[in-house]
Amino acid sequence: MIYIIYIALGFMILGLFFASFRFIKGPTAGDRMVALDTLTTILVAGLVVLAYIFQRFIYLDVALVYAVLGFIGVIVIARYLEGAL
Amino acid sequence: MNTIVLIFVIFLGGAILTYFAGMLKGILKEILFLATVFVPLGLFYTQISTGDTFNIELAGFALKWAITPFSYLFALIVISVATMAAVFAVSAMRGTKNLGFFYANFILTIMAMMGILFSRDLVSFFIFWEIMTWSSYLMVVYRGEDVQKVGIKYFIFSAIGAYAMLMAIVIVYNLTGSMMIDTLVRAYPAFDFNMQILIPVLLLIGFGVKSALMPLHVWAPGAYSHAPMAYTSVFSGALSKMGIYGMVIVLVSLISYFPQGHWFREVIAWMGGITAVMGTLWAIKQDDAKKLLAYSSVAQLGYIIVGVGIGTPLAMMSGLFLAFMHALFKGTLFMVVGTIEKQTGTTNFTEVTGLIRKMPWTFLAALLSIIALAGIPPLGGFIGKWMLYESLMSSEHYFLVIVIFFSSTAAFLYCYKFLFGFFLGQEEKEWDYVKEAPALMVIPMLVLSFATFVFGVFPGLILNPINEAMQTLGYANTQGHLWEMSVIFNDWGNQVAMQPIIYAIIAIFLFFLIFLTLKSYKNTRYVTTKDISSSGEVPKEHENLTFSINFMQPFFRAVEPLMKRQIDKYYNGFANGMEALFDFTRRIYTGNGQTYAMYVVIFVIILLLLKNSFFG
Amino acid sequence: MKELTFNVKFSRFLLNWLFLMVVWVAFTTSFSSQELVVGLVVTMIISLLSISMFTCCTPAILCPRRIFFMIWYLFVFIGALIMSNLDVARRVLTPSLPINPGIVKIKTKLTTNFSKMVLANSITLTPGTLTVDIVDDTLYIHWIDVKTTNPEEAFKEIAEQFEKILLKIF
Amino acid sequence: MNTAYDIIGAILILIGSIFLFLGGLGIFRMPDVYNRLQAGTKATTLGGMSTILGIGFLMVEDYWGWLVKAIIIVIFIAFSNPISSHALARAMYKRKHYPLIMSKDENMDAYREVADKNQNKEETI
Amino acid sequence: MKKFLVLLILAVLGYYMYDALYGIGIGIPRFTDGVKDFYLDKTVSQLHVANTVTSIVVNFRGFDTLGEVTVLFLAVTALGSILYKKRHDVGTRSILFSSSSIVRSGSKLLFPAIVLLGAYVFIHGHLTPGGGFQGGTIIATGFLLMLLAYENFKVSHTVLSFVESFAGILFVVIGLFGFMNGGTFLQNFLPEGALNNLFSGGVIGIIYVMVGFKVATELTGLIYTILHEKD
Amino acid sequence: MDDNLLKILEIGVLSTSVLMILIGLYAVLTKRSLIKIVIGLSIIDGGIHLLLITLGYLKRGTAPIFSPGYEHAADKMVDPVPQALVLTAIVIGFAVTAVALSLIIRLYRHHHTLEIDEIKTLKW
Amino acid sequence: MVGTPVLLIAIPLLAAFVIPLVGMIWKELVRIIPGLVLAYMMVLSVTLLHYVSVHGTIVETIAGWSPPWGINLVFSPLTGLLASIMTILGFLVWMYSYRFKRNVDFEPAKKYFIFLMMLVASAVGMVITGDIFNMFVFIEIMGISAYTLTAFYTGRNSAEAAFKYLMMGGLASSLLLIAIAIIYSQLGTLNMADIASKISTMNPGYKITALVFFITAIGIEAEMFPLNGWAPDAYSEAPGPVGAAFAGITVKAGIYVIIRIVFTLFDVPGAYDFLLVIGLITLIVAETTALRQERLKRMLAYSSIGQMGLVVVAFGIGTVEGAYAALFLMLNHAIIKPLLFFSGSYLVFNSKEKRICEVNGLGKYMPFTSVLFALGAFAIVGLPPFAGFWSKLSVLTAAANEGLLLIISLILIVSVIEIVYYFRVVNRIFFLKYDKSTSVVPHRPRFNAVITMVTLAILILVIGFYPDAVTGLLHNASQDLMNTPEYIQNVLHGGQSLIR
Ligand code: NA
Ligand code: NA
Repeated sequence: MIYIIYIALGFMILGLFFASFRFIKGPTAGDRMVALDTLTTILVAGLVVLAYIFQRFIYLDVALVYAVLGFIGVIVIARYLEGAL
Repeated sequence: MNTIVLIFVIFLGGAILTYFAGMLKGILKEILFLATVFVPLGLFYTQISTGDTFNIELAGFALKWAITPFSYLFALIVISVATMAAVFAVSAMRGTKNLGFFYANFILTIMAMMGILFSRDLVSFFIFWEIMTWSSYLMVVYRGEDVQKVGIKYFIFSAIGAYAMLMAIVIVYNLTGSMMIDTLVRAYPAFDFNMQILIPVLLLIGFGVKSALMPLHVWAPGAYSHAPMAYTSVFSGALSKMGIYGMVIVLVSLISYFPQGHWFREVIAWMGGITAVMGTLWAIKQDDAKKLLAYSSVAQLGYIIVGVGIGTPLAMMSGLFLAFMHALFKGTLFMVVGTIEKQTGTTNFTEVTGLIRKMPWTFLAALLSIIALAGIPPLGGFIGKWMLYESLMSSEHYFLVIVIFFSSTAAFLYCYKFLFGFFLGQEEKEWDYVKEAPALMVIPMLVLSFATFVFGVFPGLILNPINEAMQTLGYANTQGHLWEMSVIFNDWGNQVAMQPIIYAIIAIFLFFLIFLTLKSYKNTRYVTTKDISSSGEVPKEHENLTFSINFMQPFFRAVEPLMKRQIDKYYNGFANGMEALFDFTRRIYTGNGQTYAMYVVIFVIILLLLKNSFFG
Repeated sequence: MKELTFNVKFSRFLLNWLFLMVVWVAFTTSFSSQELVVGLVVTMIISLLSISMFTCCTPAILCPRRIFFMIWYLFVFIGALIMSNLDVARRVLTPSLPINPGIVKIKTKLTTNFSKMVLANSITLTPGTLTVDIVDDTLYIHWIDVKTTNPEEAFKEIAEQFEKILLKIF
Repeated sequence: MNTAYDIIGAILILIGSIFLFLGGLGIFRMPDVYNRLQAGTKATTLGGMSTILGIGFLMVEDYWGWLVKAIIIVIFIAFSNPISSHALARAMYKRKHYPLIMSKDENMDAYREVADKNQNKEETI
Repeated sequence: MKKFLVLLILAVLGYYMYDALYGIGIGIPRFTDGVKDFYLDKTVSQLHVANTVTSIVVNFRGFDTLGEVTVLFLAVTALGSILYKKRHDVGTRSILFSSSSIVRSGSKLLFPAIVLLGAYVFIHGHLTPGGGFQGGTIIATGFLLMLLAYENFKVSHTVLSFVESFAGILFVVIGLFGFMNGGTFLQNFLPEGALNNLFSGGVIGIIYVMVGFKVATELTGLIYTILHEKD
Repeated sequence: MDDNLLKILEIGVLSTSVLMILIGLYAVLTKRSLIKIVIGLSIIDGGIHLLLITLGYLKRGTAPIFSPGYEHAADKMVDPVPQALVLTAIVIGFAVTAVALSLIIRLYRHHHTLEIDEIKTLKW
Repeated sequence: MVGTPVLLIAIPLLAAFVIPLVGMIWKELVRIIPGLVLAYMMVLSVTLLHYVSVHGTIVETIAGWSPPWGINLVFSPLTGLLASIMTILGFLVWMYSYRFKRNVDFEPAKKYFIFLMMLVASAVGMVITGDIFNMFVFIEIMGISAYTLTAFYTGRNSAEAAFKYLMMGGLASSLLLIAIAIIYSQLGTLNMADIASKISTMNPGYKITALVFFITAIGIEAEMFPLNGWAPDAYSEAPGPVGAAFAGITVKAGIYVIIRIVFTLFDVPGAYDFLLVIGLITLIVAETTALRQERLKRMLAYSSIGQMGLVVVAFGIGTVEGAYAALFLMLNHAIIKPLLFFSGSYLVFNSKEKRICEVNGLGKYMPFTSVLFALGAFAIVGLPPFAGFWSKLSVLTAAANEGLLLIISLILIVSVIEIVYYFRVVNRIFFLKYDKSTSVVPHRPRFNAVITMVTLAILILVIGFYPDAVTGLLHNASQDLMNTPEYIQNVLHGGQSLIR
């Protein structure tokens, strides 16, 4: 079972890698934010997977909170880019 | 309460009271002021003897107040000048603004001087020294005219002096673990060589400033002439003597124990000599009586320093005698100028003339003091100078004799200028309204000037205390043998062989001088000083051609090279250079936050780079 | 906005409370009495404070028919999701990037803001389409491979299957 | 490989993680911001949901809370991700960052006609 | 040029910092007599608080937290002071584009849940990796979401101020109650309860709830002030 | 193997935190916009927080939370103190940043620019 | 007993939270409560100081955990003395500014008094805390209060000053955190006594790096050169009483931290010499810069920095006498500089530019304020018989006892510079003509301001004439500072008479 998890982690890290590349490269702020949004989602999933690996139920809370904060962060930036702040 | 403390409490309380009383109308404040000066000084004169002490511990320093015969001598100077100046001031200052401020500072100055003389330890000495400095500074700037430079200059020089002194004091404290002057004197011979030099030098800088020793004198002319004259008589008469007081202690009690001490003394004496010459020359050049007297004071203090510096018993005695005399006659002369200023509104020779008949009593006081100043027998100045010459001759300082002689002779010029400029010469309608000063101003002048006369005739009255004072400094009792060395006088005191002759000479001289002068006016046609119809020149409209302008032109052409190098300019140049430099340093603060952040980073890096050398 | 009657308000409050209580239990994953008591209090306070906000649906949404359609919708949605994800995977993995992007507009018959949001989200989540904005009844949709720019045809392609069910729920 | 839960979990995780990867790749490859949103965030949404649910299934026998919490997270992602994608797309358009149009069709950008208007009326809560 | 210089300087600094920190040894137990083992022991045996970080934040180093709460409080107050304008200067938010109805509806739906999540996080601060700061922040972000979605979303300053002050006062007063029975400031005076129960840890949970309220209201006020700032 | 991983982790995390600090400092020292300077300060803080957290890390450690199943795992738990410190530091950093932003708003009102080179009326 | 040391912190915090509430009920309470709190803090700290000078150091634990596990407060002769100075001064500043902005808006006034109170409380906290991270927290509270107070006047360039202050403060806190991180990573403790007892076992490399970061961080707070660029701006742009509070309270706390770290926490003797050097450079640069200032408050600011440099020099001497002298300087500076700020801000009250040349001749129109300013100037340059003299004398004797003649002469030279710029101002005030064209309009100080200034003047005179009123306290404090083993003993092993 744990091998499947490692494979999954590998995929995620690859995804993270490509998304990070986009985050760094841009070229526009919007591209970076798209990348950040993606990163957030992958990281939330990653956190859940980590909770499984460490076998700690309480880490799921972290993932939940991270998802909430990531979402609101993207909304904030989106509204900022729109000129609404 | 201990009488010593009582004296200071009265002074201090009086200062505060008079400050507030200054706002009152009427004579209550004047009575209060006089009482605050007279009562403690009276107490001192009657109640204090040299055995009384007062000990206190303050901030961990043991302080001791007591009076020695030596300081008693200077206390006499303070008492005589201060009391008379106080009386003079009451009348002279009447109607001035901020009178309370004047009174309070006057009293504080007197208190500080008495404190200096009482102090047997360096801490209280320094404290009183500083109180004296700032209270006199406040007097210098009291009138608020053009004082920005004068006041600052005075205070800066005083501060430099004081801090030099303070440095010496803390070094002494480190070396001896005590602040007592006696301890310093006892321990000094055992100090190492560097300290043996450093301590006296630092102390002498401090005392040299107050006694206007060249090149530390530049504050004096401005300060003396800007303070109210009622105060300047104390300032020049008594306050400058505090420098002499300290200098004597240093030279006698310390430097005598220092192997190379005589070099020191030579240097000091020569500095005094140069001060005397230059002061005299500058004095001659002045058109303003205050300035003239100020430079004259510088010169006179030079004589005193010569005597003190040479330090043979006779020289020391002459120095101290001159100090006393200078206090009396210079005190009087400043009062005279103060009187003239009050009555005419100016102190410029070129403007005021012919006051002799309007202010005869003032003239008398001026005359006596000028005679004393010029060193003409039989007034006190002559005795002192004679002893100085004699001591210089006997200690083989021939060049100094020449210097002093040159200076004394040149001094006649400004003496004449002073006397003639104000009192003699043509009377002018412009000054017809001038009247003699009120009695309260005249009396102190007369008292002081007659004192010079009395002490000139009976020098023993002063020489006895001086003799006693010198014994506490370690000199042998000189009564009997030293006084006999003088060739003119076989004995000082009341039986002077040549006294009658001198009386006769002086009486005739005076008589003719006055008589001829007065007479000459009666027979002359009255012309104004601006009337030059006789000369055939065509002056420009407002040119003032009084004879007292460019009085000594030929003389100055001769000494021009000497006068050219004004020390003042060097100081100014130095100060300006420093300010420019500091203007540069403040540009470190660029106003840009990023630069400051950069400083932080660089600071960290430097520390990290050098951490082993800093913290290793 | 018209004033709501007390009854409407109260019913919405109860719905809100219930909804939040469910969420609370999910958060705490515990049925211990302490948690439940605290949860009841906390959720009550929050629903009281947010009563004026939670106006997207009424308790009528809990009737069985609607719940059935909700579940059905879920399955339809998940099916669409998977299908279109495979589609996107194909595009991404194809070296030539076979795309023809553009923005088309479609009209919806849905009326409430909430239902429009659900529709828009569904469209967004099914890859290939992305709701850029809603203006009144018009949805502007970024389409990764535009097949038609005609609103009606586009509606059929993109939104019809969702809207059908949503009309029944709301 | 003990129970059905484990199998479901493993499959979901595997599928999910592949989509997460594809999402990242999509963002990397797609030519403009709208297409990146299309490919990226939505693939990761599905991938994330799937992965998280998978973990929930894997652990549900240990403690039922795992699945419940996973579902909560999944629901949140399902609601929030399309909204944030939409918000980003709209923001970019409002910044006049117009989408890449490959075809020559005139009507390919239907949004342009209303984009610059502040079309939403004030809506109170 | 300047940038080059800065880079050079930073390179030197970086070298030294790395040098200073390298080998500091992470991942291995280092101290034989550090304070952490005491905390890990006492949080279970005495305080009955599951989350050691919480027991440190609220109890062992509760004084820090009081200060920290004060910092936040002061920052909010500072914002009001620094950005202060006379009443008639204060305008409404100037916004280029209103948010879309999708964001509005979504926010409306998610807002109560986010607030509940925040409440959950700070109520369970002693049991789960959460606490007053985290929970308060979540609640504040909920308000941020609403403020972004609805330009005219109003938050009552009076209510915020009241809650914030009240929570702060309660924190200090609970601290002062610690003096009862010869105790010290911030000392627990309530029964500890059983480990991993909601009601455990005595005052720690209560204080963290107060912190949660305080942080939530303060951050909300802060966000509100900044968003309503008009140039 | 394990120790090598640990070493890599240590170097990586330390480098990251030092790099963050340096990047932040670079922004503070060279960026002309006040906002970027404040962001720089926040990045520095972030680097330091990372550093602090790393210090508490323990190999194979777990969160210092004694939740069910972990009541007796004290010896496996990472150091909770740096976490508590970072929590405090984050909040404080946030507060300071908020104040900084408000000051920037004030400065913008006053100077109508955010260029630090143009905001230096107070000097010398 | 009116309370324990923790109340010095807890009560102001409580009040800070209460004020917004009661402000809704009766606005005047917003002014009154901080005053009452500061008065209470003053009474409490003075009472406790008396208690500790009789019974010995109080170590108060918090939350019931004894050191090194819990945070503890150390109220010793040293910390008590500083806390007393700060609270007394805080109360005076409150009194001076009681009617501040009375006729203006309510909101700013509310905030002003909260921040003033918190400034004092945080400074006291920095001084009495026994925990290094707790100290960091208090530094931050003080920072935020100080930034806000600096930016209080919206009309001036105060935001610029505050921003620079914040930038530097931010860097300082970052550096401080790094230092704390290094210390914690090596010793596993944050308690200062615990650190002090273990520091000798620490790897010297880490130790010195930590020390470098500490010194830089606190050097910013303590206004050491070249880290003090923020200070003149902040002092001069803040309201006058705040400048006084900065000079009298915040910088004292910074200095305290520096010496606590160098003297107690670390056992690096080279640090003393470093303090000596850096203090001397600070002194010289600041005083020479002050000489060339055109604005009054800026001049006072640089003077203040210079004085702090001198304090650091005195500490750097490294002996008990040096510490005594430094504490004496701190005490005197804490009463004299506020007087200068108070009277100075009345002298340039209506001026926009606050230039020195604008005070010309005001002595005639504002005699009372002018005399007090002159008194302050006399005292700060160390003229006897005012308070400043004794501290200057003790600095010099302490330096002389270590044979530091060069340093003595530099101090004295700088003192001359100090005299020059202060007396220029005094000259202008009293002895130049009042220029009616300047924007300065003579302004009578209000009653509360008069009381405050007179109190300070009386303190200056009392210490000047009877220094022994404070020397006992200073001696105790300096011995307390230098006796690290006793500090460790008191905190960790329960010295005599602890409040636990
Ligand atoms: Na997302
Ligand atoms: Na920071």
